[in-house]
Amino acid sequence: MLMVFLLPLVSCVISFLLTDRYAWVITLTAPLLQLISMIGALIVFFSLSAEPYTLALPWFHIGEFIFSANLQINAVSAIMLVVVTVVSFLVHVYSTGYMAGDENNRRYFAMLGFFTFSMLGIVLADNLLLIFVFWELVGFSSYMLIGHWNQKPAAVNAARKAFIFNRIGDAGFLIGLMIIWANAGTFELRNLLLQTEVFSWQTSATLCIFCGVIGKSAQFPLFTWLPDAMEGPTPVSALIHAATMVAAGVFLLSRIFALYTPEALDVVALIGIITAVLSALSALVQTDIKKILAYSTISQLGLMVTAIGAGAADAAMLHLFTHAFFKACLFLSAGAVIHVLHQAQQQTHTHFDVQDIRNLGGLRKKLPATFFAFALSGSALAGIPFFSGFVSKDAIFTGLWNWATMGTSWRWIVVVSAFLVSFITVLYTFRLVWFMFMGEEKSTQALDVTEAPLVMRLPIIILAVASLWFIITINPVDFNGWLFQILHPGKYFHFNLMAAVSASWVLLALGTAHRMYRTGKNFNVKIFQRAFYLDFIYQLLFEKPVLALASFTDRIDRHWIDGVLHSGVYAQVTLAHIIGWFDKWIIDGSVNAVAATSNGLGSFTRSFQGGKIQLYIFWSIFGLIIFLIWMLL
Amino acid sequence: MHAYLLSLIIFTPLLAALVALFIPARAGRYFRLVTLAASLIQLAILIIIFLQYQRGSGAIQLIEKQNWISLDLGSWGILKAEYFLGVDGLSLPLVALAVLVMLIATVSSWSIEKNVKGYFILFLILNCAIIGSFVALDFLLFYLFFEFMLLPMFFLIGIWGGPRREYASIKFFLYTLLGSILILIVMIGLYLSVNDPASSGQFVHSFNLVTMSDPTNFISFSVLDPNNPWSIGPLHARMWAFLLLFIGFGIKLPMVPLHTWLPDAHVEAPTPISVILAALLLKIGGYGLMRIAYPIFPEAAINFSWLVGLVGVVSIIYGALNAIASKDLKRLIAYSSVSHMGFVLLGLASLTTEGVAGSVYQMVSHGIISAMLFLLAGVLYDRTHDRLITNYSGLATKMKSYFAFVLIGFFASLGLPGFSGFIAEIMVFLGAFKSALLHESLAITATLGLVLGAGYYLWAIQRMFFGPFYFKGDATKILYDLTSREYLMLISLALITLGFGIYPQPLLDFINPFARHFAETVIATGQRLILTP
Amino acid sequence: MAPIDHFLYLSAFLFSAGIVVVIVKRNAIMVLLGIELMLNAANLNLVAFNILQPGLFTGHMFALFVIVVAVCEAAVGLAIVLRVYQHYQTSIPDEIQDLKE
Amino acid sequence: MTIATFMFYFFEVMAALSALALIFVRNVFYGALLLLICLLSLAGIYVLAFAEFVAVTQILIYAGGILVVIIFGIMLTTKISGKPLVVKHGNWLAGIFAGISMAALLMTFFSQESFSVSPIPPVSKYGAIEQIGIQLMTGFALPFEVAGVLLLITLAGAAVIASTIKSKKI
Repeated sequence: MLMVFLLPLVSCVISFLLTDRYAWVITLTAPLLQLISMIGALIVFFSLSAEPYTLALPWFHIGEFIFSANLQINAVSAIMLVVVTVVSFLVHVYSTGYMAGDENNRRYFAMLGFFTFSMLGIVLADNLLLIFVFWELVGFSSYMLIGHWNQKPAAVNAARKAFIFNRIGDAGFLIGLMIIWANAGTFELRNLLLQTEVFSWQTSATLCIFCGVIGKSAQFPLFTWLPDAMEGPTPVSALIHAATMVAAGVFLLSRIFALYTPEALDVVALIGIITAVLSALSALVQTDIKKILAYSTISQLGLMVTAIGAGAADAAMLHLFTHAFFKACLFLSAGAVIHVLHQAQQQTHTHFDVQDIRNLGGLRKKLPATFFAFALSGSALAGIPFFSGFVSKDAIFTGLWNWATMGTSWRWIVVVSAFLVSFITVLYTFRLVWFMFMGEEKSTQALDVTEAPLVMRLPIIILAVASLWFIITINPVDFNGWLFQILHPGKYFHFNLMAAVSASWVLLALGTAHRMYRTGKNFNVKIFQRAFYLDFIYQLLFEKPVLALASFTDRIDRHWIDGVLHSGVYAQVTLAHIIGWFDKWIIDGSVNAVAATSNGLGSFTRSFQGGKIQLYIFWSIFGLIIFLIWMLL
Repeated sequence: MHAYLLSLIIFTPLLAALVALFIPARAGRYFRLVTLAASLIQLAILIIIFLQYQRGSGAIQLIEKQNWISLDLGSWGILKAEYFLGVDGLSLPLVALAVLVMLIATVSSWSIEKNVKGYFILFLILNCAIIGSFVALDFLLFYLFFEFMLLPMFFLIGIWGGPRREYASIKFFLYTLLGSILILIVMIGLYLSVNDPASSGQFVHSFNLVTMSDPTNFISFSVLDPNNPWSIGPLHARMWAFLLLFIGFGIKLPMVPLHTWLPDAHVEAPTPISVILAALLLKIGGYGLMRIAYPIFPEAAINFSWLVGLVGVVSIIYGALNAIASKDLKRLIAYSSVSHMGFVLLGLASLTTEGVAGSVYQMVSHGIISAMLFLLAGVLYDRTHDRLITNYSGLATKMKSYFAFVLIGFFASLGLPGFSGFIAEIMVFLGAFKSALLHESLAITATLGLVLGAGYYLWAIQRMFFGPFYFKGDATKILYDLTSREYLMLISLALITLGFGIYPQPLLDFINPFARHFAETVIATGQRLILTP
Repeated sequence: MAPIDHFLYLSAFLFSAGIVVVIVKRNAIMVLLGIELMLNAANLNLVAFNILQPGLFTGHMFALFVIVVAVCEAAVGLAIVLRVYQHYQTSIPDEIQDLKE
Repeated sequence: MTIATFMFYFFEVMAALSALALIFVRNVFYGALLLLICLLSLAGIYVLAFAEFVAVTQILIYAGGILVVIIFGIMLTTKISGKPLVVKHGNWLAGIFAGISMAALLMTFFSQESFSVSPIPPVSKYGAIEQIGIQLMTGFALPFEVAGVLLLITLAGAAVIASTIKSKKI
């Protein structure tokens, strides 16, 4: 297990230490190490026993408080382990093709390895503080990878935005940690999760940790960084911003699910559904391929979070699992399209935005394999029956239904919204497929487009296959398959009606979509396109005030504090000048007057003094006499 | 042999300065070698000290105690000052830090060209004074070293500094002098109030800090006697004394709003001096609070912990905001120092084991990280003599390994896990939130500092290192990548901060007993004093 | 035996006369003579006070030493005078003004 | 009036008169002779004051030594200039003022004090001169030695100063 954990780090270190001359070595070592790591993860997964396996590692202690670096593998983390290593391996392989010829290859692979390592750290850690450590580290590697093409201002901005948004969430996480530390006195998840009694502030603690999730998993209101993060290389988007890192929030929620109080869960569910709806609407009108995918990711994550809020953590994990594969596949195939179009563009020196779906169309003839993979994974995203997405969404809907039947009426709004999201998902997925692959070729007509190289095609195909239903269950309409059994041993409530309703709902949506796009209709709602002006609001509410405040404090420093200091010094200097003047004219003046007097006196006495020994004697005797008279008196 | 280890480590540089005094000024190269040799000898002594030191105990070790001044003042009692040295879990890490940073700064001083002799002699004196003030346990001796530090620093900034060096050095001097005066007042008060318990009959006024820390040693009805009923204005004299010490050391720390000397001094000082200033001089403030203000006035410390904590939080956020606004790289780093030293105050105010340990850890960690940051700023300044952030762009492509170290430095400073700053900050946060003395909102507000920290560092990286390459300054300057000397310094610092960030236990082994003992004693003594008015 | 007052008055007179001589005479040798006179006045006092303490000879001793010092002074003084005279061709102190400033 | 008293007054008057004359006399040579008279009268007074040894010393050294030296000096300077040394007087006012006031002051002092003779008569098996000798060798040995050294130095110094090395300017 430790091997699985550390190999990506080894890959990172190798990449970091090698010189540029041997950069090609990395393209071999990095995927190879990931492969070994993946095999290890699969072995761990299949040898999983009911009891969580813990690897005790000491870390440090302060006073009597011990912070351990324990690693633990249980059902949830084992699944996550597989997801991370598999997707990471495939992305590594894919990247060797996608990033071929990039001059900063070394840094890229180093960060990719580092990311995988830290992501595995989140998965395995059995200590909240340790999770936080890796939580921040994935943020760092995400920053580095988004900003990989650091000549591009947009990429750099996006990287910074991503990191800062994550930081805001992490600050919340940190507050949660503080509350837990102050009230529960331990970070060991084993102890925390086992304790039955509620400690004080528990709701706020869990909500604060949820803040971290909001940041990392791009939930409302901090989700706008994720679409921007698409400025990074596409494999990175696939790995980090679709399959693993953003799912870490969901993972964390289900990992510490036992800590959440009902009130906290309600908040979680609400945030989740708001995110899901808003981002689904935004996805509907975007024109950039990757942004559509990004918003769809946010929306799916929102659904997962909602599921957790509804108490169906296992369903959320199931969806996470399936989503990781099909979304990675979507991204990778979109990346493949972008990659080949770019290369074709460079050959013919034409220029247009290859990521804009309005420029694309009819690519299914030129890129059949990619189209195939994209269609498969797109169907999974849309939740069409016989695909993995359908099954896991089914699980979520079931969970939501159960939850809604148990509680108050507002929960039905959540359920309805979830169905709405599912409907919109079909719409935008179909829109994407339609615009890219169907219809007539638009700007790409003149280009000589060939399929992407094998190293890129292979991962896409594998992932596309993995988005079929059988990877999680035998029965395509019953989510209660072998994977779900691991997550939730025992019989689970399930009713077939839900599957039927869901299936017909999706098909209805499909029909709508078909009608809509065949006629060439396109949504163009400004508020959706700008993601509800959230960025604008942030700028207005936070960025500008902070900058204003900063320049204000700067002014305080320079003008007020230094001003006081300066005026103090000036006052002193002025005083010194006054004293100087006083010295010069009054004191020196009087001294001068005395001097002048004595000068007169002197020149008078000079006549009988200078150099005349006898007068010296006289004066000394005169002095003596005066002294004696004074004595006498 | 081991009885004189501390004296040796203090006076080795002074000896070297003496040697340097006799080298003719023309022989420029030898001054560096002498200084380097002194630093290496100190390092060797430091290793011996570490071997001799017993980690488990929180007690003061390697004590050296000699009578220094013993003046019979008749009815005034006896003035007694001792040559009293010792290290504990607080001072040993700081001494180690000092030796290390001095070594780095020596190497970094290699490029000094102007009046080499004077520079290195002042440098060695500074070295002596800094280490001396970390190990002195007699107030008078401490104060002596503390003041001794001021003058070399003044000249080092004022002569070898940048264009506005006179202004900066005078500002530095005025501020620190003000602080010193406040400390002096308290010192005199303490001197009048403390009686050596070993004395018989006649009062023996001692400067011994250990003696001062025990409230039973105060003479009845003296100024700072905890039991005397008088108050000066609204507060008891001891409260005033604590506040004076707090301001005095706070200027050094620096705390908002007494921090404005720092950016100027940093900006104008030559690189090695900036390194020393940030890495060591600021620590003396924190060290003084922990060594003097807190143990001697525990009840005042408890009483004012809200103030200390508040000033800490204000420093954190205010420093970060100012860093956002600053356009000068060194200024930015200087303000980040203000922000980071706020954590020291916050942790100290919490008076919990975690908080205090975090404070000490933060001092060490900030010492290393800020040394690194200033070296990085110095690298750029060496090349172009231009520190304006907006004058650079796209350096990442031009100076690759420099960029790598900047990333390490900046991210270490903004508290990325895996670097020592993170451990320190998290401990401070945990302690501050848990503490019964501080309101929870303080710790919560302080987390804003983390966000802002990310903001200014990333913004600076973005502006300077990303985008297309250009340099707006003097076009004749060549931006070449790191030289091997710079590489050596930076990589050693980076490895240290990484090591302490990933596995903090070795350092915590030293700090733990101290932090625990400190927090417990201050709370216990303070509460006893509060309860028995 | 005459009362001791006589000695004292005499010595006072001699001393004053010495002073006048020293101040008034414009010749270095005369100044020396005046000084001798003053020394003798002091000597006279010493001797006179010794009368008051019969059996002790401290006053005499001092007188003797004063005489010795006077000898020295006279010898050196005269030597200087001669030398100065050779140099300046005068022995009038006021004309020797190199001491001024 | 006993002969001793008479002698005392006589010597007293002689000394006073010669001192007074010294003030007015203009010729240096006469001045030296007047001083000789004064010194000799003082020696007489010393004898009357039971200070025989001091008196003898006075005559030997002052009258026989110092004055001879002074007269030599006078003669030497006269020889250089070639005409008798006639002294001008200056600062009359200052001199008279200082002299009179000094005399007045001292006399006032003396008149205010009354000195009385110690009642214990001299009981000694040695004579006065013997006593002085013993004292010089015992109690005053150090001053005695110092005086000797002083004399030696003076001798050398005077010789050096007075020696006529023309090339050297003072």
